[in-house]
Amino acid sequence: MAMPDKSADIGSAIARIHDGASVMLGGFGVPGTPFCLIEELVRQGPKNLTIIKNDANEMGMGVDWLLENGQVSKLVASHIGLNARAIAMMNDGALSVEFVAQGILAERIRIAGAGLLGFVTDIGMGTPLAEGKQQVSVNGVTGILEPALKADFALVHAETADTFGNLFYAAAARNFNPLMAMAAHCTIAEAETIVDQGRIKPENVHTPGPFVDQLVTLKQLPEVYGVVRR
Amino acid sequence: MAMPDKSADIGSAIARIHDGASVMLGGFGVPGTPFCLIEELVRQGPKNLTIIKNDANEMGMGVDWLLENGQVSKLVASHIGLNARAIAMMNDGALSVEFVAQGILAERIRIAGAGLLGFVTDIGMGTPLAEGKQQVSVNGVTGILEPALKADFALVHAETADTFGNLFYAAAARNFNPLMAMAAHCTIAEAETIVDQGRIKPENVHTPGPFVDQLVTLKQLPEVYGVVRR
Amino acid sequence: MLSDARERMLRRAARDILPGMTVNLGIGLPTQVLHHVDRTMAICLHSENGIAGVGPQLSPEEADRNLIDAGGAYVSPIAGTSYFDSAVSFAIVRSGRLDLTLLGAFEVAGNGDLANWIIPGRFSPGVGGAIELAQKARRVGVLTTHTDKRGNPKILERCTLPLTAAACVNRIYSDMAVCDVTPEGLRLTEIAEGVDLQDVIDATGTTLIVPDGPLPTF
Amino acid sequence: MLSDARERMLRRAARDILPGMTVNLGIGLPTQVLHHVDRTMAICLHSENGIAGVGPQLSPEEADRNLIDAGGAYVSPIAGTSYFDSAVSFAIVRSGRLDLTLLGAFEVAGNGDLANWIIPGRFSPGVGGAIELAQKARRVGVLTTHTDKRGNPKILERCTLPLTAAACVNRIYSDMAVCDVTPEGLRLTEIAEGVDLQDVIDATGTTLIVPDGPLPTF
Repeated sequence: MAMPDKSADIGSAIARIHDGASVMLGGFGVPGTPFCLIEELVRQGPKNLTIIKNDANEMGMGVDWLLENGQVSKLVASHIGLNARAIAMMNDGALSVEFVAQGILAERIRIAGAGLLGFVTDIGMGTPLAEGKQQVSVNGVTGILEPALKADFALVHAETADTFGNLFYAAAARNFNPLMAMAAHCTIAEAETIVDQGRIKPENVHTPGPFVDQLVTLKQLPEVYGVVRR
Repeated sequence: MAMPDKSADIGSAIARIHDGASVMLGGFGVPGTPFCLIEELVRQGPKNLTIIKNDANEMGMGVDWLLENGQVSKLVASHIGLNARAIAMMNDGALSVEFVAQGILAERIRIAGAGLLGFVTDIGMGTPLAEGKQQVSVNGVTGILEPALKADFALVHAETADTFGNLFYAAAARNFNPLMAMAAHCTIAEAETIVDQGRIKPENVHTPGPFVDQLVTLKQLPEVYGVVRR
Repeated sequence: MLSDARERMLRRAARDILPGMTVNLGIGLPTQVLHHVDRTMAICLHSENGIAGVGPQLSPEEADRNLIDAGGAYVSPIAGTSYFDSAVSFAIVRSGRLDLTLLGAFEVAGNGDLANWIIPGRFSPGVGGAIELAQKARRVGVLTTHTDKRGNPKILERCTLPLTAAACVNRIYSDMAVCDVTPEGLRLTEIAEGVDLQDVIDATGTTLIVPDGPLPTF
Repeated sequence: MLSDARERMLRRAARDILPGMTVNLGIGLPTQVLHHVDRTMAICLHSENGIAGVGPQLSPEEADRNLIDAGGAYVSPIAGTSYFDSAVSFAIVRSGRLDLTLLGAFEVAGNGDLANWIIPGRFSPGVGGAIELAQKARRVGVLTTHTDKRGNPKILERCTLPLTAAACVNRIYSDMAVCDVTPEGLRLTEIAEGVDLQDVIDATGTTLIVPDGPLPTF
């Protein structure tokens, strides 16, 4: 018995992403950000994208390339404080930004990945983040109804993958990657190392292969993966 | 820097469980069922327990010991088909049984473990499982509001633990264990092997130590862990 | 059901398992479809208790005590297998990653309704994972004898038992025929070799759309 | 704030980190409390980006490029560290597993309200993980100067800025004093050495409950 092979080349994998698509990007700061997939997305240039990512990276890397190239119409994030361009574009009205509390962002993505419609939480009750949101009572406790957050595509970065798309993430590079891999219609993973099926111990798989559609090997790792500018 | 040590002896760990407590039990069939902790729970004998477990095990093992000893007033499960005593007790009215679809049971537990109030799903719409349940509309789609399922205690079984309570589960013995470890006020873990802190690779931890309150070593593994009767 | 009719049904269902698919085979008869699938074909078998890449069954002597499938059988890993918790397992199901599930039935209706978990007053061991498999797999196939042991049809106009899921079934594989649920109604698409068309019609509890011309056999 | 007043405040806050605790230290000043915690004490430091057991900071030269804390500093693992995804990370927070969090403040009120994420029209980089830390940690401590750079009180009757979370703060550590939020109001519990009681009262924008007798100093 054998498992399917999801290997793909980066150009044809990213070519699926169309104007107006919603795209999740893994990563918290540098670790786990799929820079090579983003670079190819810039090269191919689809417009009017909705980008969903914890943060806007820093100037000169990752999400910022897409902002600079004018490809992003909306950004859903928990904070963008390290990217002055993102803040300026938001203040100028050139970029629509939806702020979501970090754990609520994670959970909205995960709930979508779990095939559910939404969840109810007391987080944000009595703060501006509750304004305009539907409230629901569960066993007598009132909370905010947070809808599932799906996307057309998820771009994720793994340290190791097998050809079926089982993914293993290094250290704090896991962050939003496994959640986004579940929540997109099409998940494209880049991996630093791709190994034969059976080389990742079944207990150590972080993202099971059924969630991954396209798998891209990184031939060499550009410097951006190893640099944090401050 | 060092991490706290959660090691405990089985008697004092289980002694916390009082009459009328709700107790989650990990396991799907035999794998992952914390038989030694259940055995101690039978020995100490608290009554009127609400037991939350995927299934009722089979006659002569696990949950069945608690049923036979008259300690269980309510069982929340996805199916009990392999335990004739559980079915008979349910039919006689000696045991109140709440059936929950398996993935919905898993998710209700996980949602509690995530500190949320409930979630909305279209699973079960148009079937008897929707009857009497609150319905909520999310972005125009109507679903069932499923409340979080918490417990006073969770008893889980791990293959390996370090003394901080980081847990690693073998193969299909993972199942409900990591979810229940998150969802209880007090989580008591039994482990086949307890190792020093630092011996489990940080990426390979399935249940992070902050979820575990009491950690019990199994000195020897009774035969029940290795036997499936049919 | 005669043993050869049963094997023929299993073999026919196996032909709809295609390379690249992620598949869940329900407990009982559907699990046995696997014996008729080409072992070199690249597919991913999912089990509700937290396995993607379920390998061949093992005897208790050679088994890993921690590795059973959702039906309780000892199974083995293959190259590429992964294990995960029950929430992730059903995330795979509900988020539409199952290309196909094959399930058993107490009753199945021409509108695709399925009843396979409770017979009020007689049989109610709980719903397990059936609802989510039936409602969320991209394709749902049902394996069933065309009639019950007393000769009454199991394929009905409407189910009389409580539903597992409504309008979920795409295809029915029986010992007598293959039928597809279509917007127009239940369509007969194939007939078992040596079985008479009128016998199929008589054994079916709802109107069958029978195409013109000869029917493919299996 | 004078450097020694700042160190004194950090040292005082560190004294409330007790053996066995799981603790999250907010970005900026709170992170520096760690320098005053006994390194042999068994505690678990949590970081929002998916770490339990955050170890000492590293220089970029010795860093693992995949291991930063939520503030973006390179950190190291220690024996017993685990990594997990962002959903699990906030499950730890929201389910009440954080014994203590220490946070910064733009404003903090006598009723325990905290504002530390947005100054409308001037500063709004997003909320990050602050809301969940503030609302769900079992104990919330705030580290802040008693007044802002222009000498205006930061400890107020009611916050004027949008709230991070309501009624969440248990204790305020400032360069001048330690104050506890109680059902009766804000209670002065300790005073910095060499600071005059009347100066503390004047620098506070809400009524302080001052106990009889001499105040402990820190």
